[in-house]
This record gives sequence, C-alpha cells and structure tokens, in this order.
Amino acid sequence: MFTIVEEPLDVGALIQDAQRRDCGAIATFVGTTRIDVSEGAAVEYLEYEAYRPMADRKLAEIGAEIERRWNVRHVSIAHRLGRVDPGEASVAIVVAAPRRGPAFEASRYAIERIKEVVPIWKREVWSDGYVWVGSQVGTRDQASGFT
Amino acid sequence: MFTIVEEPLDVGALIQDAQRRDCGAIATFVGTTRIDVSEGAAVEYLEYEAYRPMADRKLAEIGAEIERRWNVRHVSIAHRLGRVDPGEASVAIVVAAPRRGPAFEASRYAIERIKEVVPIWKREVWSDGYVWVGSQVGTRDQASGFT
Amino acid sequence: MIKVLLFGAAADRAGTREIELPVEEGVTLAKIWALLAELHPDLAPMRDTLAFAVNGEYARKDAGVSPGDEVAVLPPVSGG
Amino acid sequence: MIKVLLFGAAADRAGTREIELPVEEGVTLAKIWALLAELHPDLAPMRDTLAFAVNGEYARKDAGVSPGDEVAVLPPVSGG
Repeated sequence: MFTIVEEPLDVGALIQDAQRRDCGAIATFVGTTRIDVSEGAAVEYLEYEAYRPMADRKLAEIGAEIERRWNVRHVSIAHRLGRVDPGEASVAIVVAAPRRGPAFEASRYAIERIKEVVPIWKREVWSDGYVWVGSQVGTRDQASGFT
Repeated sequence: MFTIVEEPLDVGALIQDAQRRDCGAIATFVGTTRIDVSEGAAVEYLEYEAYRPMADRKLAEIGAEIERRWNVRHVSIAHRLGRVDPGEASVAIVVAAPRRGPAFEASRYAIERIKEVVPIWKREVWSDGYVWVGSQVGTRDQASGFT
Repeated sequence: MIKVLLFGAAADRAGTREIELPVEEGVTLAKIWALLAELHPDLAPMRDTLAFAVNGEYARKDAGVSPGDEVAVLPPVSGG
Repeated sequence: MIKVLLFGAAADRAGTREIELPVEEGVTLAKIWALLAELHPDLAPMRDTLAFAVNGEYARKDAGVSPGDEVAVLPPVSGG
C-alpha cells in the first residue's frame, strides 16, 4: 500500500486495487513532472532520491494519520525514485471512502504531508545544469542558494 | 473528453491521456457502486439511464465551466450507463493542472455539478425489488415516495 | 404534435417512456404537464420534484413549446 | 563511531553521502553539526534549512546521540 519504486507508476492498477463494495468514492492525486522554461533553458527531467527506510515509514504514517482522521477504507501511496521524464507520474495517492467528502480531503492532506515530512528530494536537471528543488543548490547559474 | 459509455471505464487510460509536460497535478475522482444493506436485503447492482444527447452536452458544459474558473489544461469526464456491479466505477473525472490546488477544486466541482444538472438516473436493484435513487419510486416496500 | 420523453421514476410511474401530444403553437410546459398528469394520474404526485427540458435544455414551466419540439420530463437526477 | 548520511543538496555541498565520526556517548546533534560544518565548510550556509534524523526519526538539535546511531542530514524535502 505504501511503496517507493524505481519503475513507472501504474496508477490504473492502484485504482483498481482500491475498488471496494463498501465505498462510493475513490479520490486520486497524481503528481507529474511539470517542465518549466526560463532564461532560454528548460528542465529535461527530474531525479528523485530518498532516505530509506525512513521515507517508507513516513508514507505509512501518513496513511495511518488519514485512517484516524477520516472515514476511509483504503489508502495507497506510491512514490517514484530516480529519473522521471516530463509529464510522467512521480507520486500517486489513492483513497477510497464510503463518501466523497472524506476521500477528497484525505487525498489532499496526503500530498501536503508528503511535501512536508517525507525525506525525498528532487533535483531539476536542466539543459545547462541542475538544481536541488527547495535548497536552490546546484550547478546552474540560477542555483544561487547559500553562495 | 466527455463520454457516456456502456462499457467498464478504463480510468488508467483516462489518466494517461491527461499527462502533460505543462502540468504538475492530475486530480481524479472515481464514483463506485457502494452496496448498502438494510432490513435483510442488499443492493445487487445499479442501473443507469441518461437523456441523450442532453447529458453529453451537460458534461461538456461542466468541462467548459471548469476551464473558465480554474487554470486547468485538461478535463475529461466519462460516465457509464446500464448495469454497474458492486465496486465498479460509474463515473470518472480527470483534471490536469499546472498546480494541485486548482486540480483538486475543479475535480470536486465536477462531481457536485454532475449530481446537480446532468440528466442521468440510477436505480438500485435490490434482492427484493428496485428503487429509483432520488425519487424513491420503485417496487421495493421501502420505495414509498408519492404513494 | 410534440414528443414527450419520460425518464427514470417518471417513466416508471407513467408506464411509458414516450408520449405524443397534439398541441398548439405557444402552449406552456405547465399546460403540457397538466395534460400528462391527466393521461397518467400516477405521475401527478411527482409534480414538485420534476424538472423539464425543451429540445435538450432545461426550461421553466412558463416556457412556450411549439409543434415539433421535444419535451423531456426529468425526475431528480442521480448520476455519478 | 556514528554514521552520518547526507542527502540531496547537503550531499552535494559536502561532496560525500556518508561520513563516519568518532563521538562520545550523549553528544548532541548540535555538536555533530558543528563537527560537520568544520569538516565541510560548504555545508555551513545551509544550517538554518536543515533537519536531522537519528535512526530514521526526526530529532531536535539538542537530542543526544550514541555510538552506533545513524544520523541523517536532511535538506528541505521536495518529494511529490
């Protein structure tokens, strides 16, 4: 239910696994690699790394928090590591609940928490260097953090 | 992008079609057949009917409303007709946006609007009769609307 | 003539999904509803829950209808 | 000895992903940080942005560390 993988995510399969007779709603969030263009350069891909197994455990903790706070019956989260090309899925969150309100709220909560507490980092690899997102450290001229 | 079909929905394919290099978020809502049990009977399946092509046009109008109100780049809605078995998907909404806030809001809005304005009806087929949801008309004893 | 389509619980109550009614130019939906309720008395109790469409768009009960139009009788929708 | 793992921008700045440090029982994370910043001065400017973990759980800078523990230096996370 909480996985960190190197391969492309199969979101359709994750949703199928969430289908239950006691649920009327499945809310899914998929984070994809958005390509920014600035100053004549473009992001070519993202590269993710994680501190494992802490990251795995934090994903499971988010799932447990959700099951305490909302009436949901299924939570799965899959996060990708390594190179993720433009438009591809880096994270998928699938929540099934009897009613849609809790499903929406819980899926939103999951992505916000992932971005706060799960030890995963990405760097943008541009045509002219890379930048660690959040730290602004890297080899691009624009990566001016802490210089 | 806005379809009403008799076959099972392929949500994975809908999400794949929504992946874009200029978007960082895909919010998906899937409505599934939830099985209620009451007074010793159970729902065996749901059966949907639509007033077409008005229903098709209303789905497209919801898509257009969303594109006016939020910064989203892709909206697709698929609704199923005919018999839908327990746990299966009756509706799928997929919204891709540069940022996740608008994607979440728009997908929520879509399902609320579908339930308000799209001329589609379902009846619950129970082991002991059926009931039109919303009208409470049917052949079950509990279907006591307008007696 | 106009064609009246009935859906969901309304089709159930009327025992039919389609009715042809002879009407004159400019007759209102309210008048058409009165005719329907007379022809199919089991529909009458649903009155306050129904919506109507003319040629595939929601219309108020005071809207006028012309021969050749398609009127739809719409119980509370329950898609999703 | 303790093992210090560095990630993301911190690994970049330090030029390494893993450092072994000889420490005594009960040394604080603050002290370990001071040692790291001395060994790898390019890390020093990141100080206010970093979080730390001891044995896979977030820990405050006044937390004590024992020989054999695993300390991780965590830049602002950017998953999702």
